[in-house]
Amino acid sequence: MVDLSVNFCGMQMDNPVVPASGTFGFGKEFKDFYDINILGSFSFKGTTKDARFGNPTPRIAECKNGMINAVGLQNPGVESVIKNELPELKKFFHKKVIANVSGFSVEDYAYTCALLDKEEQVGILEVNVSCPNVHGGGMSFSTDPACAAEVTRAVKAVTTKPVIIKLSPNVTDIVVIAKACEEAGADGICLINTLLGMRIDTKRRTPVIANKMGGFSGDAVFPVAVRMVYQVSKACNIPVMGCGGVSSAADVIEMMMAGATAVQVGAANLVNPFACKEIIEALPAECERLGIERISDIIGVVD
Amino acid sequence: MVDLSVNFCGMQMDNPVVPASGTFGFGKEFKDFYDINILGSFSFKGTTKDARFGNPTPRIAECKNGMINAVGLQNPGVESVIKNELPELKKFFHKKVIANVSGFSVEDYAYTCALLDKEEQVGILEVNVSCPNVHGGGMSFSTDPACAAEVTRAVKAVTTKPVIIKLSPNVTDIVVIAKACEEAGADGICLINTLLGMRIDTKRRTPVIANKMGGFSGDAVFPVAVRMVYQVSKACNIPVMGCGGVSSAADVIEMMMAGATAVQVGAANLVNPFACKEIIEALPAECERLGIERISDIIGVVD
Amino acid sequence: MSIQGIYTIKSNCALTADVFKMVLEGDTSAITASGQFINIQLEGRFLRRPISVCDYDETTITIIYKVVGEGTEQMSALKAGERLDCLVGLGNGYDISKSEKPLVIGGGVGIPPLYNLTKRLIANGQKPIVILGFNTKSEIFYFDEFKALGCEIRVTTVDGSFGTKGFVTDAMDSDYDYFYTCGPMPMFRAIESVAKTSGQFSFEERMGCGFGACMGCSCKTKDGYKRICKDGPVLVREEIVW
Amino acid sequence: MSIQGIYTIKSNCALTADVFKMVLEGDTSAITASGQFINIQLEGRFLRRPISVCDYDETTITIIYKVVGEGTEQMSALKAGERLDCLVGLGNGYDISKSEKPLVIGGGVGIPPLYNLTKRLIANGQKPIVILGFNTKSEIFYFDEFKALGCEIRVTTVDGSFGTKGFVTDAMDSDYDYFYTCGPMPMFRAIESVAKTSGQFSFEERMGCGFGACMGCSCKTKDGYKRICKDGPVLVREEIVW
Ligand SMILES: Cc1cc2nc3c(=O)[nH]c(=O)nc-3n(C[C@H](O)[C@H](O)[C@H](O)COP(=O)(O)OP(=O)(O)OC[C@H]3O[C@@H](n4cnc5c(N)ncnc54)[C@H](O)[C@@H]3O)c2cc1C
Ligand SMILES: Cc1cc2nc3c(=O)[nH]c(=O)nc-3n(C[C@H](O)[C@H](O)[C@H](O)COP(=O)(O)OP(=O)(O)OC[C@H]3O[C@@H](n4cnc5c(N)ncnc54)[C@H](O)[C@@H]3O)c2cc1C
Ligand SMILES: Cc1cc2nc3c(=O)[nH]c(=O)nc-3n(C[C@H](O)[C@H](O)[C@H](O)COP(=O)(O)O)c2cc1C
Ligand SMILES: Cc1cc2nc3c(=O)[nH]c(=O)nc-3n(C[C@H](O)[C@H](O)[C@H](O)COP(=O)(O)O)c2cc1C
Ligand code: FES
Ligand code: FES
Repeated sequence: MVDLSVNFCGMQMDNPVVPASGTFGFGKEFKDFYDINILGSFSFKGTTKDARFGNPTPRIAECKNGMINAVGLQNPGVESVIKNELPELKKFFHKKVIANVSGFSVEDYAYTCALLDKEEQVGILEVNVSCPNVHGGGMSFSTDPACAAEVTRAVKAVTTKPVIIKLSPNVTDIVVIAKACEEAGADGICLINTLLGMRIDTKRRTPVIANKMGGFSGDAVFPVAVRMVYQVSKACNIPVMGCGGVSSAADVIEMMMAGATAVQVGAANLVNPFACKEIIEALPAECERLGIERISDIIGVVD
Repeated sequence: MVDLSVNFCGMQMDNPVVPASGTFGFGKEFKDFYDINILGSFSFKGTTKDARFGNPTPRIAECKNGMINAVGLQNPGVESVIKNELPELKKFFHKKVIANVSGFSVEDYAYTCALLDKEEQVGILEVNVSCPNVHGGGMSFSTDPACAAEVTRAVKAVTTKPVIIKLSPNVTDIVVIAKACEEAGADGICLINTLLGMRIDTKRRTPVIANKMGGFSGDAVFPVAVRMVYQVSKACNIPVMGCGGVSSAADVIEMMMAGATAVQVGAANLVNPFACKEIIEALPAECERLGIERISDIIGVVD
Repeated sequence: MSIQGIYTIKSNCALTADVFKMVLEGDTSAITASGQFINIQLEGRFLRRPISVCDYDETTITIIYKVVGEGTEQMSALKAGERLDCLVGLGNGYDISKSEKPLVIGGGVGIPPLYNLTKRLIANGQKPIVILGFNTKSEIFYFDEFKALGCEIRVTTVDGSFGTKGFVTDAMDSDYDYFYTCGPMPMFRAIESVAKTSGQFSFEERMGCGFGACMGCSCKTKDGYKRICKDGPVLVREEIVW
Repeated sequence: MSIQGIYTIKSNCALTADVFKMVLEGDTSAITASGQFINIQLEGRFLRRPISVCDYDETTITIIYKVVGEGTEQMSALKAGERLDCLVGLGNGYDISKSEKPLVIGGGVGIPPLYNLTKRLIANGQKPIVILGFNTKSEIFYFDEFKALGCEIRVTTVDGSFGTKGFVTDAMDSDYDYFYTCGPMPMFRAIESVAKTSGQFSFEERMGCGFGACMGCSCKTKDGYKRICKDGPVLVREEIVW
């Protein structure tokens, strides 16, 4: 029997498979397809201080082996998440959930995290810093080590739960950003968020997406994600949650060998609602094929 | 009859299709498959001051919809290119070629470009700044606007031929780098070079590539390339040579609508040696389907 | 509750130059209302393709689709016996409890879901009048099938080559107490400007998932945001923000 | 000069638990020497798979391949009648002008190209002795086929379950004036350390193109760098840098 369990930032998980934020809603849509308690955990939809409608539609474009989304953080706001979504979730999900938090100022992040800190269902706060900083000329918090560190410190100050910072891959040097977060007290790093991409509707001669550009993810981005997981896990001493283009048990193992302690699955859930279930079911055989007895043994095994 | 001709930096081309550097050698290997004079032009293998063997093997890893290479600029050196490759090329290619130049110091670039400047077969100098700067702690010239500008100026000073700077996509803000090159006198911009990626051989628990990481290209990177071509062509006043993940006539048109004046095809040539021929043959019908009479009309047509 | 399943193609044939009809065999138990859709996985395409259920019975689903891009092109080349992974029973569908003598108004490839709807309205004792709008005679499909349902059918063509010349709105001058429609946005706007009653519109949007998870297809309504794929595709006239 | 063509699978069957033989039909005019290879495009895989020509005639190519990963797994499931896009006639192949009484030494799936080589040597009046190395009896393939060529065949197995117990080098004690080999690197190193004559080694490397364009497969030799796919896969003992 292969042991699939991992411990991520003190959170004991039955397996390393975690649906990624924005691709799993608050779990509701998936519980009709399968019992989502089989998951390691899941990261819920990016939550902000205030409710947001997000960007105009079309928000989705197809790519070869991937997709672009420009949802723009549509969510009901943290108060509603706590009042409506979490109690609803409790009915069918009995594990700790990962709370994905977004914001447009350092205060936003701190406000939202302080509220979620009180929720016993929340196991980890996952802070998505790939958002434009309205006080920083719209530049994303994730592109500047000082900004990312500032968010990290502000969040750490308001919670006792583990805080992981979710980084954008659209940067020159991912290691510098990750290290700045580590030094600012982050308990872990999650990466990657989406690559900035664009598709054009050549019949209409317009961008496919109303917002013009959007976040590119899915199978296609896997090699970039593996590379960044590798770089960051070698450079930092805090655990890494790998994410980006994962759609099979083999991908999960590759990402873990690169340095990930747990692995998120994003776009694959949208195309195949059973993606995570199938991955979890396939993991034991895949581990056996590769001579892996405890999956935690392979974390960062590649030099 | 659809008019496929474009004028790139003063170089009149029968069509916008240009095999990308490193995927077409010096043309020899392809002339056995088809008459390469049908091409708009082609960009020859990255040439450096001195001969280079490149990186240890394995240098190639397969990805879903793409590949990683870590060839490491293997080439016979500029003197040998001028003495052996160009005369050989003259026998079967009767158009101007694009000379792709790499270097590890500003002097390297200037030296190589000064020699190639004298070659009447060379139509355009394409300066690949995605190389580590040995005097800059190994940081790539392409990640710092000042470095990229310095290379641009040094090259412009030694040639009267058009100079285009080929940029790396592994940066936080591609527009800043492109504008720095424009201000330094670049006549055009070529993008994108490869994304930094990695694959792991899970059986051996080692990176697939001896060099660990390498340049990821092919179909998968297309949305990132389209986005950067769009951003740079909107921000700059010099023409853009689009590159990255192009494998069909539809891709060429999409890249041109995004802002490219000509379009390079890289990895696709390796998988299908007839890729560029097939694209050129398919372009007229694809243009007709989209109501395009002159392909140059669609350059940057998307707002 | 929607399901995922493997469906076998029973037939796939052209109705017009670019509109095809495909019959799929498999579990149809998840379909509960007219106007719902299925989301089809195609070999080599990342996202699924949403297509309305035109009709269904215990074991088959009929869809009608127009070739507009690479995915539908690929679908048109599929052969009987091939198998497709589909999500089935998606969306809310039309609520038919609201009318006695409704107009059913379809334009182009918005027409397919209205076939099962009309059938159901008639079975329910309602008296629908069906208006089908096309560009030209050669693009007409499913006229005989609607005819066979036994209700009044009016056809409009933009060029007048068949039926009333003009738009569907040129055939709306009757007594009706409600309407159900599906078709392109310009048609919706025209209907909105002339319709005298309440009614239901079925919308399209680019989708990431089709089952409510990604927020890719949201639209603003007077009752807050809704997901076209899950809370729609059918919206009631009164809630729509034009 | 290599060509690209569409080849039809005539047969594809298992020789051992994980070694398969496939016969392809199509234009073989580009094959000029034993030891050349073909590069096969597989549905859904980005890069082609290089596989040595085991044998060929005017209209068919025989290849023998081991299932080691996703691509070869996929190949093993292909059926007669299916078609494959292949680049054919790649690489230099063995130069057989150098010997009268050579050893032909193969290990595992390095053996296939040696079949056509042995045939050609015999046809040319040379007197090869063939040494085939396997791990164990159940992994042996093509023994009878080599036998049928009419030359001396020696088999070694690591566990001694068939033929000589040990490695190919344990069967090399004869008179020979040259050798030709293909197989894994440890075998090459062993041969290099005991061989008494000149000879040719056929190498493997991960390839981007297979026809000399990408420099993905370069190796250093005493005569400068060479591309395994174009200037190789066969290198002469004297030029190899170990
Ligand atoms: C709820 C719903 C029901 C539909 N029912 C039908 C039907 O019964 N018959 C029919 O012919 N068409 C229907 N459509 C439209 C159909 O989904 C598109 O024509 C189809 O997805 C186009 O795919 P393609 O690969 O040919 O086009 P491409 O342009 O190559 O597709 C690229 C991407 O854009 C998406 N896309 C393109 N056009 C549309 C569109 N109009 N709506 C949503 N996504 C789109 C595709 O799904 C794909 O993800 C429906 C759409 C929705 C949302
Ligand atoms: C010139 C040459 C001749 C060959 N002849 C034969 C033969 O006759 N019979 C046989 O069984 N095998 C042969 N091989 C090895 C064969 O190419 C690989 O076993 C095969 O490519 C593995 O593909 P895969 O998809 O199953 O493995 P994967 O590991 O899934 O493949 C991933 C990538 O790595 C490449 N790759 C993996 N292993 C090798 C390898 N050993 N050599 C080169 N590329 C590799 C694949 O081509 C692919 O690009 C030859 C290799 C070369 C270079
Ligand atoms: C539709 C969609 C919505 C997303 N929303 C969020 C979000 O709210 N917060 C967040 O941190 N990441 C969000 N992401 C990014 C994913 O969580 C993930 O980091 C990214 O998609 C890469 O993984 P993948 O390639 O498996 O999709 C979203 C991705 C998609 C496709
Ligand atoms: C094998 C290989 C070698 C390359 N060598 C060079 C090079 O020498 N100089 C250069 O500027 N770009 C080089 N590139 C990058 C390509 O020219 C191109 O920018 C990149 O591959 C993206 O295009 P693609 O997705 O079409 O491959 C190389 C790419 C590949 C795949
Ligand atoms: S398409 Fe994903 S929520 Fe509607
Ligand atoms: S594989 Fe491309 S040069 Fe050998």
